[in-house]
Amino acid sequence: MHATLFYLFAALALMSGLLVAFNPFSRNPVTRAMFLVLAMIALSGLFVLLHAYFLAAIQVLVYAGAVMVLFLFVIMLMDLRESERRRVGAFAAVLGLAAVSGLGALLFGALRQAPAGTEAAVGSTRDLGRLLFTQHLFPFEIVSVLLLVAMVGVIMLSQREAE
Amino acid sequence: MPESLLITLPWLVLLAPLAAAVAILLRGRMSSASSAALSIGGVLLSFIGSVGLWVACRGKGVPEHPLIWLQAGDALAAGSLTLSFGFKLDDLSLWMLLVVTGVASLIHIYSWGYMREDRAIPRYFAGLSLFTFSMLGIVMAGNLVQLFIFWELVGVSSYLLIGHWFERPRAADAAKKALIINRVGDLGFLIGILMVWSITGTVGLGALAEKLAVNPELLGTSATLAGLLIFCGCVGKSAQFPLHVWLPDAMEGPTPVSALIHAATMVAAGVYLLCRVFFLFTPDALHVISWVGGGTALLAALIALQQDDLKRVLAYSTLSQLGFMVMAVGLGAPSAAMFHLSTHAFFKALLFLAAGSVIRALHHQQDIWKMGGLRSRMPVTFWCFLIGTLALGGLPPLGGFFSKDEILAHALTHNRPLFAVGVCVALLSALYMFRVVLVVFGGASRDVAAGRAKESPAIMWVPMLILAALSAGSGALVAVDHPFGVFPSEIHPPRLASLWAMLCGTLALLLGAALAWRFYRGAAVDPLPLQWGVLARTMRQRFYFDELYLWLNRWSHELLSHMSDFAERWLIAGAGVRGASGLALFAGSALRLLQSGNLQTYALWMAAGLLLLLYLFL
Amino acid sequence: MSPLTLIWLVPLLMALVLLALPARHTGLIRRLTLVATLLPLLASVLVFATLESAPAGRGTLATAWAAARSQSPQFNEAAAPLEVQYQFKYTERTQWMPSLGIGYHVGVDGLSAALLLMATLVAFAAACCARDVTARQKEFHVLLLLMAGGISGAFVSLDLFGMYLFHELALVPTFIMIGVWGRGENRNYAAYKVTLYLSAGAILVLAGLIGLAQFCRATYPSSELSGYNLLELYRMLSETHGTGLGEGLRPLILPALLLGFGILVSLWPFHTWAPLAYASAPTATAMMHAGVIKKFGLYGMIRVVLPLQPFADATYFWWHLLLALGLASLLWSGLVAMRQKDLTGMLGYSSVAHMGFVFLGIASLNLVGLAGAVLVMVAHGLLAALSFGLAGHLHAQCRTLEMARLGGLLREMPFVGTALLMALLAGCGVPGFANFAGEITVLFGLWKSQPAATVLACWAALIISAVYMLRAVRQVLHGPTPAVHQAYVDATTWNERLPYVLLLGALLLLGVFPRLITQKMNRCYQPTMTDKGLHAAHPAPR
Amino acid sequence: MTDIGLPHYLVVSAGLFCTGLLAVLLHRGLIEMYMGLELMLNGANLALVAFSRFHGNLDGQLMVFFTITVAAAEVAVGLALIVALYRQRQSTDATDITSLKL
Repeated sequence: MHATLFYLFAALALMSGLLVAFNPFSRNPVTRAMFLVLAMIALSGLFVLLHAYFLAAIQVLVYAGAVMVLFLFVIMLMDLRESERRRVGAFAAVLGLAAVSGLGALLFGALRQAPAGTEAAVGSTRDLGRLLFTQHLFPFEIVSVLLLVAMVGVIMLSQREAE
Repeated sequence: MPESLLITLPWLVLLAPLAAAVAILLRGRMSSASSAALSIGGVLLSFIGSVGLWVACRGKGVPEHPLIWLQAGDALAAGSLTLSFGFKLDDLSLWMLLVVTGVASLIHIYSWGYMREDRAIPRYFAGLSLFTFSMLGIVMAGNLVQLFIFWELVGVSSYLLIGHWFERPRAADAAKKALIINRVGDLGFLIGILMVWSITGTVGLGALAEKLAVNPELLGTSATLAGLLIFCGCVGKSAQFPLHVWLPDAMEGPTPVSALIHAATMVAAGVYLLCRVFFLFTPDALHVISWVGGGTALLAALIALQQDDLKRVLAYSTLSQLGFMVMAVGLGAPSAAMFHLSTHAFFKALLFLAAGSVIRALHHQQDIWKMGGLRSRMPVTFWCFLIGTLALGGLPPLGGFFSKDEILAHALTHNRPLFAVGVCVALLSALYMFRVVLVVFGGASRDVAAGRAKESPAIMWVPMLILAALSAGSGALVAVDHPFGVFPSEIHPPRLASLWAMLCGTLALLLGAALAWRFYRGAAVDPLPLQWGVLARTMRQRFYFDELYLWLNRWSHELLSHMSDFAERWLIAGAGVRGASGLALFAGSALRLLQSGNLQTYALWMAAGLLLLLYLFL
Repeated sequence: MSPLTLIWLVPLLMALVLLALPARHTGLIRRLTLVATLLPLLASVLVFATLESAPAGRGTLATAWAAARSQSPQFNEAAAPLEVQYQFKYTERTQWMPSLGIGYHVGVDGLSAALLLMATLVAFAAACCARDVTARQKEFHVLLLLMAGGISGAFVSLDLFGMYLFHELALVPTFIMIGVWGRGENRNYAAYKVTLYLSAGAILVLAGLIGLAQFCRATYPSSELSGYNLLELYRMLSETHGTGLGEGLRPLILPALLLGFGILVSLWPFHTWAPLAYASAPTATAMMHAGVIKKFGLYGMIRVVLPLQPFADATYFWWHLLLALGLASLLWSGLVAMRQKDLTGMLGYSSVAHMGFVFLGIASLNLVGLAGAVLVMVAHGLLAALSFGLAGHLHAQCRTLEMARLGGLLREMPFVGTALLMALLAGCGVPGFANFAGEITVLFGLWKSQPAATVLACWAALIISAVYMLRAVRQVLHGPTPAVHQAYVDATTWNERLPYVLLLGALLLLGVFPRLITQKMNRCYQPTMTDKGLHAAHPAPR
Repeated sequence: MTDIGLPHYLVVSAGLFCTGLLAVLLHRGLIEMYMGLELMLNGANLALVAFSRFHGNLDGQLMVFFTITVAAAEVAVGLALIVALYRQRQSTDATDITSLKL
């Protein structure tokens, strides 16, 4: 049961990832965004399989929810036409593919040697919370300040010039 | 002679001319008369001093008190160098002192009359005094390095004197040529000294003589080489065969300078050096020396035959007589060489002074074919010139006869071919000297200036008369036994040989005079080129040595300096420096292309970088 | 206060004073500079004269006066053991940066006393010759004082870092002066080139010095003095025989120092900056740099690199290289000097050739050669200052130094002409001048270890130098005066003649009595300087 | 079916990462590149969680927590930039915006 779920979610994630990158069906960026959402949900499913329940929730809540909504807003805001079919430069394509395939080969090669991990009981959300607020309290505060800065930045950037 | 005087007198003799020169230089605005007085005073002082020394110390020599001049390295360690400054005054140097200071004084007095209307008299007399100081330094030097120091100083002061009229390009070039060629000789001399020092550990003449006396094989295989290298110094200074081209050009200087430097003293320094280091020479070194001397004598006599400039004839005659003396030393007869050196100093100085008075009378006209008929107009000069010529030719009672005959006798006993060369040179010297006498003094005057020539003032012909008396009387030296000190391994030739040599000498003189009489009696133009054609022309062109040396110089020094200059400008400065800066510029521009502004390429480079890193670390 | 501190402090303080003065008082500025260079000169003459009789170790002006009067060397109780062992006099030491091992430590022995005397004399002469600068005189004089103070400090400092710092203090004004007050059209190029070359050389030297200091601190971590101190370095070398010099980056110390100092002194392949710099530098800078600052490289080589040699370079590789490069710079720049059209260019190449002589003296690896090298250094310092000073005077009169367009100057300017004639003759090694004494000692020293190289050196010393010097005399001084020329003004007043008379007097004095320097030189017992040290460690290479 | 081990997850995360990178490299539009970026981030998160799961300590998950927050801030600012850029240049095409060229 566990294995089948894994394969399901993994296939879903990989397929939607590919579709985000190369969408043969339609040129519309919204479809791309939707497939990205799908990938994120598949990922949160994988997190559940890995007993990271809190993160699964966060993944769906923050990523799939907030970030993707933001994407959609921006796409709508810029009401992109059909992004016309621009021939992807042959040279760039080959170079890109070469780089990525090289990277992939490297990663998979590295995986060969990576030691197979042993099943280990992993703490639940309570343990994560305790850890977060004891050892990592300081980074937690920093992150909150970061978010504040981000918000101020965004407001500044999207300020309409005073007409 | 009290001890303290014996120590201070040499210093007085040496430093008097230097003091005069320094006083003239420092004084700046000095009048010609006072500068002449100072200079003449200086040289007379040292003459009196050297007479005193000669009288007091002939035979006994003066004790040496060397002062440390330069001391490098630990005094006790073997490799250290101690250069000292001391005098070696034995019979040889005392006699040489007499000759040098005597002739120098006469010439100083003569040049006060000769240079009367020159613009830079103080500078002239300062140079003359400096020269006398350096010459005395050579004569009194106690060790090889001190001798080398004064050797160079003599070269430099002759450079200053030859270039006295430096506005004239010919004089300036002749001075430069003289000093550079002298220095070529000095190069060999210095390397010889270094070699002797590294083997024996000392440069002192006395110490060297003792060490060689104790262990003749001390210098071992390099003895001949060291001897010949030191001989190079003599070749350079006494203008022997390879390095003789500078002496005739040195005639650009004023005539008294030529008389002092290029007849009596400086050129004789080379022969004096040979006698001074005679104990160093090995038999085959002496053999080479004798042949170099003989060759120079013959070559110079041939060239002198066809020269039209009065002073150049005398210059080549000096060259040939010097070749004679070097040959004498080569034959193992340094005392004969010294004897000939002394007589030659007197009569050659006389000839040059007489030539000077002729030239001055004809307003600096030096071409003999523009003179003539001066016998009646300048009787004193004529008689002095004639006495000098006869002394040179070797007429029996006069000095030249005895000294030349002794050399010929030595040649007869040791080296027959050289004897033939000697006789031939005697004949040629008689020929070219009588040629000059007949052309300049005999016949009708060929030029208006010659027509109005008047006799020189007393201040000029009094020294000439004294010199004439000296050159006539110097033959008496043969009676004095070992006037120049005793030299090891010098055997006196048998009676028969000297008789036979005397006979051949006078025969050559008479034959030469007759030939000259036949060719040049009342001749309007030089008959020789017509009869001897090509030979005469090559003799006139001085066997093309000057052109040869110019070509040689162009293919050695000039070529090297061209190459290094080219390489310097293009390789080191060009490729090296500009190359490096060019490289930096090129690298900068190449990297600029990388910033294309395209987001995609940046991402690509980042990915490539990541790839590389991963590859390295995984 | 040791007189040595006075010698480098007075010019620097005067530089500060000058900064305060308004630029209008050029006369006052010039007089103050003369005073600020005259005092160190008198002090260094006193130090040089009383060097033998002064007690080793601490010494103040009072001890100098006492030593001058009484000839007997008294014992000085306050002297540190090391200073007594190496016979350093008039020393003074204070802490500066103990953590890094850097301290202020001055002292002088035979070698540095001679160079100090030459440096202060040339500085005073340069101050006199700085009259031909018209624009911005105040800044020029301030920089000149910086140079004088800096280089004097470099020669007396026994702390390697202090030595390096002082040298930089003297070097930087050179770049500024060539750039701002230089002559000729490519002076900017010359300024850049000099800056790059000398900074590269200085960096190499700094790297070497830091390496040495670390090595020294590693062997003596306890003593607070170790690190950059020269005496500690000598003590360490003599005690540990440089065993630690092998591992890590330490084998690079010797080559870095050798090449660094080589560049500073225009060793053969890195010499192209020297003639260019001197051709376009103002008179005073050319005198100071060619005469004195260039000698720092050689001084550093003798002080630091020579003691290292027996341990760090057993195979003599670097030493044969130095010999070859010295010989090359002697012959090569001699031959190139023959082709030069410009007088200062020719003088620049001839100074590179003379440096070749000093390299040969050092590379001969024996005390005789070394004494000769020091003599040539001092003699060339005076000669370069004299000839560049005179060339400056000529340039002020004739606006050009193209030898082809000059001529017959001996008649136009009797005094300057005679002085230049004597300078050029001294340049080609005429006896009676100090250069000859130095060159002959170097040749004697070099013959013992490398006879073949000595023959080439003799050829260069006697013939090549004669050719290019006499060619210059022939074109500049002799020969007919050129048709178009305005009236040349000879140096008539006394303060114009003073520098040339001083320098010529010093040259002649040292030429006639070289014993003054060599006597003091033999006293300095650097660890490997004594013949035993050099020979004991390794026989002179055959 | 063998049970699911660490390599399996790592394979998936590598796949996601490469796809994201491909998207970034090949697309001209800034938005598409941004999505590719998000995809890469998620791939990395997955690998982190997998490691924390199989090595038994929570640091991995903590790390992911922080990445998510940072990613959120980054997306916000990024998109604001893109909007401002769009408003000024009327195009989101990477090849048009090359004013930084030397």
